[in-house]
Amino acid sequence: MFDIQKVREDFPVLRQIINKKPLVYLDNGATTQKPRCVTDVITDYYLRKNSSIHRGVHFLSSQATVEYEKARETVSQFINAKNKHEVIFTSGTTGSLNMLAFSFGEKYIKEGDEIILSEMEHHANIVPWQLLCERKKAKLKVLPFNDDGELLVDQLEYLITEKTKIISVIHISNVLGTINPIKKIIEIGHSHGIPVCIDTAQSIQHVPIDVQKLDCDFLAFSGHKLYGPTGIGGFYGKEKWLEEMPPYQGGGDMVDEVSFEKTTFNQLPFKFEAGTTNYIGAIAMAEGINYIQGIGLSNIADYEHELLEYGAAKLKEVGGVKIFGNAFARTPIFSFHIENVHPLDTGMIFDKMGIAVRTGTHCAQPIMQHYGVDGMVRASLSFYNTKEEIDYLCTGIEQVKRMFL
Amino acid sequence: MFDIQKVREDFPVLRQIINKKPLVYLDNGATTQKPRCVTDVITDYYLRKNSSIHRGVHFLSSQATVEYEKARETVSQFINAKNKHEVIFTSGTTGSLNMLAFSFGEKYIKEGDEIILSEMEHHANIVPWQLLCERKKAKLKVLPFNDDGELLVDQLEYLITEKTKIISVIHISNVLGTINPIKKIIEIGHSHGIPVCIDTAQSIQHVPIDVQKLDCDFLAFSGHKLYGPTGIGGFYGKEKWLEEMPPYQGGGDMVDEVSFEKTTFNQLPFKFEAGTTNYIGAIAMAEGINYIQGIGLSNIADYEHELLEYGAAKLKEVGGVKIFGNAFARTPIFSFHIENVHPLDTGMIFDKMGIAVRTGTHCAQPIMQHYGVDGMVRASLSFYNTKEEIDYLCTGIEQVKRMFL
Amino acid sequence: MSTIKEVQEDIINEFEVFEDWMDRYNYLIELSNDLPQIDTKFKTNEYIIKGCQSKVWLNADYDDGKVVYTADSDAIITKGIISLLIRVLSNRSPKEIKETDLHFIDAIGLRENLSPTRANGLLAMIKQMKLYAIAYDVKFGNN
Amino acid sequence: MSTIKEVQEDIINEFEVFEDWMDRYNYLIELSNDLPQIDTKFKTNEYIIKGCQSKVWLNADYDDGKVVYTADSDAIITKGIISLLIRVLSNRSPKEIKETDLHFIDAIGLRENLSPTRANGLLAMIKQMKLYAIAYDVKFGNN
Ligand SMILES: Cc1ncc(COP(=O)(O)O)c(C=O)c1O
Ligand SMILES: Cc1ncc(COP(=O)(O)O)c(C=O)c1O
Repeated sequence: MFDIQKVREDFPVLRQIINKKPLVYLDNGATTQKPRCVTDVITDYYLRKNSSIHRGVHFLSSQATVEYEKARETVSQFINAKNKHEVIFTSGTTGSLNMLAFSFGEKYIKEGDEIILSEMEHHANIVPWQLLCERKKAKLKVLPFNDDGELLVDQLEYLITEKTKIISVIHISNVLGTINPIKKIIEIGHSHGIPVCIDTAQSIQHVPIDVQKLDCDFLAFSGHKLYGPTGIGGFYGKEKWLEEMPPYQGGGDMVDEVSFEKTTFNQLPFKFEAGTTNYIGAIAMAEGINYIQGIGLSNIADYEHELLEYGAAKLKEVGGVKIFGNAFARTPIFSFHIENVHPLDTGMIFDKMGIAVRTGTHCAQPIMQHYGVDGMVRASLSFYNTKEEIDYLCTGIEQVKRMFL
Repeated sequence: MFDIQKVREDFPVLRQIINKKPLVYLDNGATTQKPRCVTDVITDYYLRKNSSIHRGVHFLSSQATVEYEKARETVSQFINAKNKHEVIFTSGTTGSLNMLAFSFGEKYIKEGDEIILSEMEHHANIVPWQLLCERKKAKLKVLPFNDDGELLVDQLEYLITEKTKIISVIHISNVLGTINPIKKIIEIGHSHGIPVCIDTAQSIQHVPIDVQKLDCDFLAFSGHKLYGPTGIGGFYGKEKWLEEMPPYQGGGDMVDEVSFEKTTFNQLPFKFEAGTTNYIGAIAMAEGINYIQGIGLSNIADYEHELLEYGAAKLKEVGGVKIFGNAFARTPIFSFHIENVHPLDTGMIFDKMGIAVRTGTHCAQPIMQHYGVDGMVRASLSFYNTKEEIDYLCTGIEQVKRMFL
Repeated sequence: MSTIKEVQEDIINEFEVFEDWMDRYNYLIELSNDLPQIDTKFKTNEYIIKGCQSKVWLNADYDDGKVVYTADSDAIITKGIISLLIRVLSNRSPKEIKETDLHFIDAIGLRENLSPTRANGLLAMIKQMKLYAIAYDVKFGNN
Repeated sequence: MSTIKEVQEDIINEFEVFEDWMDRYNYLIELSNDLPQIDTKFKTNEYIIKGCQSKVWLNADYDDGKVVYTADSDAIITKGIISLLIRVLSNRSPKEIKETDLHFIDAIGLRENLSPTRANGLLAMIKQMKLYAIAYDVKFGNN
């Protein structure tokens, strides 16, 4: 086990006072806070080492290039990629999924083809595919979930046809906390020769991921949800796909030779990294990864599971709270309604108590449609949260009930 | 005039010792260094205020949203946009130009249509259009430049046909330093009803830009070349175009309503900002803009012009140096050969003397082809550089000549 | 009837007694009950003002030189604030409404609730109220 | 003839006398003249090893159980380093070449010149030299 008080000291923002109350930050699904080591790296880079990468001959440039490639190595080892060049730096999960939809789509999707998503997807894993489908006259098919928030994986076999070209599913739901059986989904996909992408925006920071064991074809995540900076993210793709797929964006560094008549492209991973990349973002994201690896992903998963069990029990106890999702395997993300209270009212009262939660549709309107609601209140926890904070959340709920009911 | 020594104190990296020599940083075309106020903002945000934007109801989220929109306001005023929502935050110039090529292309480019670029473009303003042309079976046409590095603007009239749909040109050449007559190019384009995009990656930090006076239709730039962080940039588009153009990337926040059947998009500027944007990057970039506005863009332009004149005279004096480009209007970017010495050899010797220059093709292979060379040595200056540094560059050149000739 | 200025002062005075946010919000919850109920026939998409998260319905009638607003919302605190806005602006001439500076909002600390970054649609609501006033002014005003 | 190990020690000793980088580079420039000239017929695209910025041409012949390298480059310092590499590896058996650890590179401070982030193609050159050795070993070796 790790020392929660010591861990909290690494995150100065957790000591903030909001509306005269100590901040209780339960909005980790939106973005995680940063340990000081991450900002130290950023400052150190900008003030002592900054220089554009791209194989420059001068010392600073060379040093930055080495550090950037070390960051790629860190990510590669973190997800256990077979090859370092299967890791592409992007602007975030949204950037990664758009790149995939475009490049995979350009190469493999034709009129009438089908793409399978789940009903549980974040908009980032819906809209890029919709835009693709519109361009190519292809079709989306949707794997549903039950009211407990569990994907009906058995139905996948029935959704798959000869026209199915790719399956893209969320690993952990940003609304319901469900840990989806991606290994099984990947196996089913592969048994039909269909590649599978997983959106790990909400999982990579909570559970260990091994792309070789999972055998997933693609994977996407965001640095800012992984205790790293904004504007950086990762994309993993098996070499065999990345070699075949055309580039997404054009610009410096992703090319080999350029003339107005004919341009040839650089090798992996550079083919997919056009222009000046967010190299300091990548280096700082790697520091965030090192930080949580220092704590240990399985220690994190264990402690967060404790928070899940504690929180689920407490929220049941408090009464008058409807929790959405009750999957067997899940993480401490609690989306709920205080019965007969608008989520916005709940959120506003919480705010004045120092509790930061998110309210609304959480970029997952199909989930809202599933449950027939306009929005939900979401408390999403991280390893730096405490049981006392869950207790205080319950105090907040009692307060809201007193005021509105 | 401003106090150069005081200015240099704002940039701690300039005091670095490289290979036992004081750093002489002449690689500003690749990326600029950051004043301490920029990293202060970044650290302050991450350690005290970090929270995802998107209209959250809690205090930190609301505060971050306000600051992010203030950053948009800062950029908008900096370029004098008519409407704040004409400013879109992107990952950089490359991201901006890819967005334009895709979204404009989807809407307006059909088989046989033509796009005019100049021979002087950076790859970021070539490859996205080539990728588009390949997809749409459209055609690139190229406005040439003369050996002094001046665009042959008179030929533009002859290149334009009824099929010309857009003109995209570089404002200041990252290789030759040429300040192109974009106002004239825009006027010619408009006289034929053709919109014009300008790549201001190398100009926005050096000369004042007023999009309303210029009447340009689109504009692209990078934060990291504007004394701000990596992973952030800007795109300006006239409202009338942005309203018509389809979104580029899909994801959270750029949508209004999402269902698997039908998705509608958010209004400007959000339609073009999918997912979690680099909000801290945007806020820090705005700080960089505030910093240079504090010094004054015209003070900067004046001082840099002094550096240009001093440098051009000195490099002529030193002898045996061939400078590429000699346009009437230009900025202190010196691309050169020491005669009979490979640019790589020059760069390596410079490096050991603490001089950081770039060597190679500078992501502008068509310029290399124009002059029939494989690469050039480039010294690109900023307002924190000094005449003494130019003198030291000349000492470096003498050293190289002694060693290789 | 009090002037707009007087009503705003009244509201400011009423809020002055509240020391903390919970009391202010409690008062807004109370006020939400005072909101002149909008006719259900106006609770349609046509009359909706969309915030990100709460819905606000607004109608405005013109009666004897005055604009009369009715409204509703599915969120209670939003409704309380609307009820304040209506108390200040309803039953006024278009000209008064157009020209009013709603300084009470700032004074009672609700500015942030009205910021464009918030999710409740209140800013759009004020805009719409003023638009109604402008429209009626054009239609019936004598300028 | 000295062993690979001995040649590497020799080089390290030669470089030890240089206190600063300019002297080392001056020596490399001198050494660039010693580079066994590649036959012009091999200075074609087929024999080129592309760095980002400098070109390197490499050929390898097999002569009496030994691999004999010739090379050239358009950049002088690169050429100097190649000349060191050839001094160490040329005229050796394929097996020796395959197994050699080129520790002298580190010892004389040239490692950074060989990093994949550098623009001179030297790393690819070493790889290619070893590949030639492997190929000749397969073709003529007795294992
Ligand atoms: C003129 C010009 N355009 C575009 C770019 C690309 O900018 P970035 O790499 O920041 O996307 C650069 C910088 O390399 C440039 O100098
Ligand atoms: C499951 C999931 N996918 C995708 C995203 C999009 O990530 P980003 O906004 O960082 O691109 C998020 C976060 O909002 C998410 O939770």
